[in-house]
Amino acid sequence: MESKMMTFQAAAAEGVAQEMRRDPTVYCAGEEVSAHGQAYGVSGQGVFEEFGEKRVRNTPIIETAIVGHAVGAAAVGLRPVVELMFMDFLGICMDELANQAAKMHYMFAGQYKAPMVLRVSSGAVRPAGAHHSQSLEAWAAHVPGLKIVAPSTAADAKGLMITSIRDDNPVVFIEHRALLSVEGEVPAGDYTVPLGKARVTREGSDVTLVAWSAMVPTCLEAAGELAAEGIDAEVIDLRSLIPLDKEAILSSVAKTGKLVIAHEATRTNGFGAEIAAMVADEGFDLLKSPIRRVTAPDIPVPCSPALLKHFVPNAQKIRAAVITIS
Amino acid sequence: MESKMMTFQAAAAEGVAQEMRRDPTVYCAGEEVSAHGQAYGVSGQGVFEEFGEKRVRNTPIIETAIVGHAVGAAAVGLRPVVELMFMDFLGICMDELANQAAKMHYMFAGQYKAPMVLRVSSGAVRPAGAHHSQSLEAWAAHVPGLKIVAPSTAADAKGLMITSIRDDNPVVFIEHRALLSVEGEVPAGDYTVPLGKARVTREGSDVTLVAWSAMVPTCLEAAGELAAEGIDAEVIDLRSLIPLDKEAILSSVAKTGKLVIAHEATRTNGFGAEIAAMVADEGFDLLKSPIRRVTAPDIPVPCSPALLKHFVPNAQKIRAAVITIS
Amino acid sequence: MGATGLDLLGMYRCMVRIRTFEEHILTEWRAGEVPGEVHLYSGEEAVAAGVIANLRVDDYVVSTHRGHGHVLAKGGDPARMMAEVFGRTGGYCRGKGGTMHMADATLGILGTNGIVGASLPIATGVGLYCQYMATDRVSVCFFGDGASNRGTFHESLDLASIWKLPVIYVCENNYYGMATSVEEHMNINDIAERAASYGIPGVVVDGNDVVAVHDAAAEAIIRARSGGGTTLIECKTWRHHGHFTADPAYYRDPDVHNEHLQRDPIIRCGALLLSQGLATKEALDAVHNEAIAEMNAAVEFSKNSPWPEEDELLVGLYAE
Amino acid sequence: MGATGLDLLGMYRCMVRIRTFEEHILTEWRAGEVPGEVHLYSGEEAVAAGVIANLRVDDYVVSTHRGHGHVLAKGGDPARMMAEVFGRTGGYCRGKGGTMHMADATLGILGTNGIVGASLPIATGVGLYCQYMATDRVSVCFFGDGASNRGTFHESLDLASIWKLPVIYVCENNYYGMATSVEEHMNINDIAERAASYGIPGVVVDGNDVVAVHDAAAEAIIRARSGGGTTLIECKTWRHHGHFTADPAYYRDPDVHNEHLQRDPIIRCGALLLSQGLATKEALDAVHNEAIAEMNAAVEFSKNSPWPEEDELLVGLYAE
Ligand SMILES: Cc1ncc(C[n+]2csc(CCOP(=O)(O)OP(=O)(O)O)c2C)c(N)n1
Ligand SMILES: Cc1ncc(C[n+]2csc(CCOP(=O)(O)OP(=O)(O)O)c2C)c(N)n1
Ligand SMILES: [Mg+2]
Ligand SMILES: [Mg+2]
Repeated sequence: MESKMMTFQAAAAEGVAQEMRRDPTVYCAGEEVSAHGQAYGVSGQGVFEEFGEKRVRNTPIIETAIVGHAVGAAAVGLRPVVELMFMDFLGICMDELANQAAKMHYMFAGQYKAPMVLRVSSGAVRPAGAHHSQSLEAWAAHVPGLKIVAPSTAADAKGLMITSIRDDNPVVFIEHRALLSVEGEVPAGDYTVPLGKARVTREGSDVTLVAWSAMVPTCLEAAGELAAEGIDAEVIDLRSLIPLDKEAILSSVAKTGKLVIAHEATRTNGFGAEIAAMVADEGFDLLKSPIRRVTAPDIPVPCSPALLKHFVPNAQKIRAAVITIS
Repeated sequence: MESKMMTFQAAAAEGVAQEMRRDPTVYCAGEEVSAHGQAYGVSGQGVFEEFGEKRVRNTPIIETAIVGHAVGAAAVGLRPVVELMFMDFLGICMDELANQAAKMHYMFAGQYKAPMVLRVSSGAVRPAGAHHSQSLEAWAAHVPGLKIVAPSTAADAKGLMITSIRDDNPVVFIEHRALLSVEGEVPAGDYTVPLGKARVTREGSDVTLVAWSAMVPTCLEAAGELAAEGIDAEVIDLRSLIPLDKEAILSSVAKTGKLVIAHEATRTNGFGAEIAAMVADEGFDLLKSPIRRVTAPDIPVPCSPALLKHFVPNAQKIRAAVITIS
Repeated sequence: MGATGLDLLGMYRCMVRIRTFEEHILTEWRAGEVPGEVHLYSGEEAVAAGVIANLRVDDYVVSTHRGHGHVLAKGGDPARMMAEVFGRTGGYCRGKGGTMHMADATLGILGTNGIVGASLPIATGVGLYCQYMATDRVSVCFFGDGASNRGTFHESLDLASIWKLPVIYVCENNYYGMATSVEEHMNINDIAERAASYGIPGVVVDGNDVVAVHDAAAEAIIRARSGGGTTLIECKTWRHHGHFTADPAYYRDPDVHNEHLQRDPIIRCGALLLSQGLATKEALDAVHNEAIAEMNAAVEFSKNSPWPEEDELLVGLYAE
Repeated sequence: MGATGLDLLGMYRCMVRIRTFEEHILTEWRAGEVPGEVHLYSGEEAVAAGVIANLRVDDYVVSTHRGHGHVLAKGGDPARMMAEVFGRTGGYCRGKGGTMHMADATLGILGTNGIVGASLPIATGVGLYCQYMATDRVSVCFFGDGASNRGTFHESLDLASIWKLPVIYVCENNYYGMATSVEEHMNINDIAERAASYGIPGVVVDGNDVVAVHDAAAEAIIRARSGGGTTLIECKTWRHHGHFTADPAYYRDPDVHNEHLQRDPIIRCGALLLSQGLATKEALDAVHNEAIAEMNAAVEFSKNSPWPEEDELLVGLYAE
């Protein structure tokens, strides 16, 4: 397949644009998604110019109605791709997401569905403080009916975006700000990546590292360091949290017997807990040592860069966790 | 200490009333908390009659402002005890709870604190449908800075309520509707129960059952059945999820080598995941078998009683889970 | 506009069917046949009947916890509605939804809803669909006086007003949200005044007068169909029963309550039909008798409808 | 009420200090000394200065992402503010907060805030405290035009109005929320009109005229202190820079921008002081020079203030 180098951000935008060309019911909405605002939003990127204000809809600062209106539009026939400028604002629209979008299909016995994508930019990158830095995927993971996608590469950003837009269920699509400008080869055309299929990003035999989004490159970095110390780590990029590719995790643990999960979200009840719990149940007999989680500590995200650098898990911390079970 | 039989609901109300007598800065606010509305709310129960509308404040249907105003009032010197009629409405005020109340103390380096109690009624009891039945403690558990209390007895309802009101941090206080009318001996007077101290409700040596709120009596029932089959289960009532009494769990698992966690919340990323993950890390060497979670399935709460009875975990399911590892 | 030219008898029938449906539920609830609580629409029938009389089958309705009237008026099948309330597989959602989660996608009914104020953003998005697809359809959003204080009201009307969406927000002001009176929960008299915050028309109507409701809605709906945008209509009405089936509603002054009962929309409409010679006493009686027969059959159907089995529990979380 | 009897020179000084503080930050930001983005208050000084001139030290202010002006006007220490922006231990929050989370509990400043619209419910609760404790204190809530569309606006004003809380909601309408103009985000001209939805007074003032702002605020604050309840004040103003430091604000028409710059509140106030003989040119120059010296010192302090160490990371999650 033809491909070209592009950034994660451009690749996601290409995915959206392709779907908009293919399907007239796909539209975007959110704060600063239109022409002027692209300096701020994650989306846009040429999309506005091509499609105009009917299909790329700038909204007031009303996260509740951004998500809430999307539920109604999706139920009757549109495919909204709406966005939160920061994932930190999820609490403002959690009712619409959890009580309306996610429940609609089950509760109405299949009469309605909510095919919508909620794009959220996540992560602590530039020092932006406690309200502009969070990774809150765990909240969504505890809501039956949602899907959660968190790509780590440009190609996946495109391929998973297209799949998410075509999915008939509400999808929370997480774009980590540290990844937006990262480049990669991206297949041209109608390129899709299925949800629920993890990728073994690096094969290894001594320990399994499970991650998603920006923690994947961090795990690869850790794996590199570990290799130098003679420890051969396998790195699994989940790509989607819900559906979760249990098989990929369990078969890797079957090989390595050791599991370390890394995420940028705070520790307690982060999605790492679910993975650990799943393996401690379904993969217990495969385990040779304790399951470690490498996460942000249980605090609000501090603003000062001097503190922030200790907040976000890094390769050294992942390496150190692996060492404790090696 | 003197004590008397009273319901869980009356005991919680007694805790609130005692603190209101002791401390004039304690007030209640929420929907239908005043004289007329007590048929609907969990609180009230004679409190309104004693304290009147200044201190028992009826609000419009504005969950965002109920929690949001409490943050401001708490920061400057009051001790709000506010309530959500149903925990299902948490998504409406999640931003206020997570971004404001929980972060205030850390983010402002200790200059402000938010001593407030958010009472929430939880659980699937009467058939009330997908928006009036949920147990969402896991969302709060993923918010650093909150405490989470979930009593299972009348005495704890009072003792933990008093402690929660005196705590200088935001506390989510979960009152399961199935427990409200359950009676128990409740100590009179200034009776407090510390947060972070679990109780071994039943001692046993073969398996550890961990639960909170209405799942505690269900676990006790399961333990009774298991006893008849020669399996001696220990039942731990966490009482508070945050702070979590890790010691109590780990020392029980040290004895039994087996762990089953029961909660009414849906499975994926429920608080059971955190407990399992913690033990699979810190207690791995103690474990003799897989950690099982007995939970509601990952679906919205169905309304029909014919489905509801299969949704809520019961003693049979807990027993069955134990059998798989016995 | 007066009663002439209107299908007044049709609206009368609609109201009688709603009332009869609700009273049957109350009877069954008292007999212990209905699981859980139900929010009855009795007394407010003129709102659903008057507004929805203007709608086509391809228009949309987004409803509330007190939503049976909206569903019936939009064409909902009382047997499937009743069975849903009873928690049976014959119900609209096979019992999964219940009274507060009852939908009919073939009729554009986006469901009753358990979250007060949730109807507003949903209806806004539905309105966007109507406009986006270049249809002349409209989205009608029902909500209560209590709901009008929620943030969703503000954000939805803001969005609909700037996007000029064909949404008619219909506030059913029955003077109470549970036991809390309008005077307690807001500092103004007319919720319709809030339309000014969004630069859209706001209208107050007597919500017990089905003709007045019909006419106000007609104006708004015609405007919306032709690209004229959003309207807020406040219908002042009264619920005959408590907030839900178990509520004795002691908090309402009995004198005030009785006064309001005098304005029963069905009685008023009946009197108008007779006085204008649009129907005979016998015709009206027939409407009642037919409704009773229909709702008896719905109860019968519901009681005989099977309970869902355990194997349905996990069906349908995701759309495939 | 005119300029007489007012501490006009004091307000002038307040505005100049804010402007100088912000411009110093911009300079340092361009030099790469400031981590992250900053939302500058330059151009909007008359709002903070005019409103807060009416406050006592025991009154409260709840601020926004664009909050340095509010903090300084309420008495905040520019050195500790600046150090917070720089992420140093000398900052108000030892660097943990940053520009959007800067508070001074001793001065009743409840913090700048990263969530647009979050100030409104918080200020409402603070107002409840003032009333509950039977004080004559007031709670002043700042928020932007963009924030006025959020649900928190609606719910907060509803609650404050029915409880008659001593809260003054001050909308800083700078015609934009980021790149989105007021015309795009709402369907009315004056945000103050929204006061009618809550039965409270709503006032529009020229937010570049410090005297007008002062007088409107004085009236509202005196009323609030004496139990007269809540007011909404809309101050029309203009931000001189982009939304935040990195924003070139190309979306604004340069002509319109220049027109607005002519209404610079500091220049206007200076002219008034001179024309009324309340200050000499030298006195005004001295104000500027003092402000520059003060802010130079704040920058110096911040650069020399130590970075927080790793062992501070986990300190202070809970109040003990
Ligand atoms: C968000 C939310 N808050 C609270 C409730 C509980 N509740 C159900 S109905 C109701 C009163 C609604 O009042 P109103 O909007 O006037 O509608 P009415 O019942 O009078 O028809 C309340 C508080 C709820 N279901 N949802
Ligand atoms: C809830 C929320 N949504 C979005 C943002 C991102 N954001 C920060 S400032 C801003 C614009 C605010 O506009 P306005 O209220 O007019 O204040 P101004 O910046 O003009 O002072 C936005 C959208 C945010 N911080 N919080
Ligand atoms: Mg009502
Ligand atoms: Mg603005």
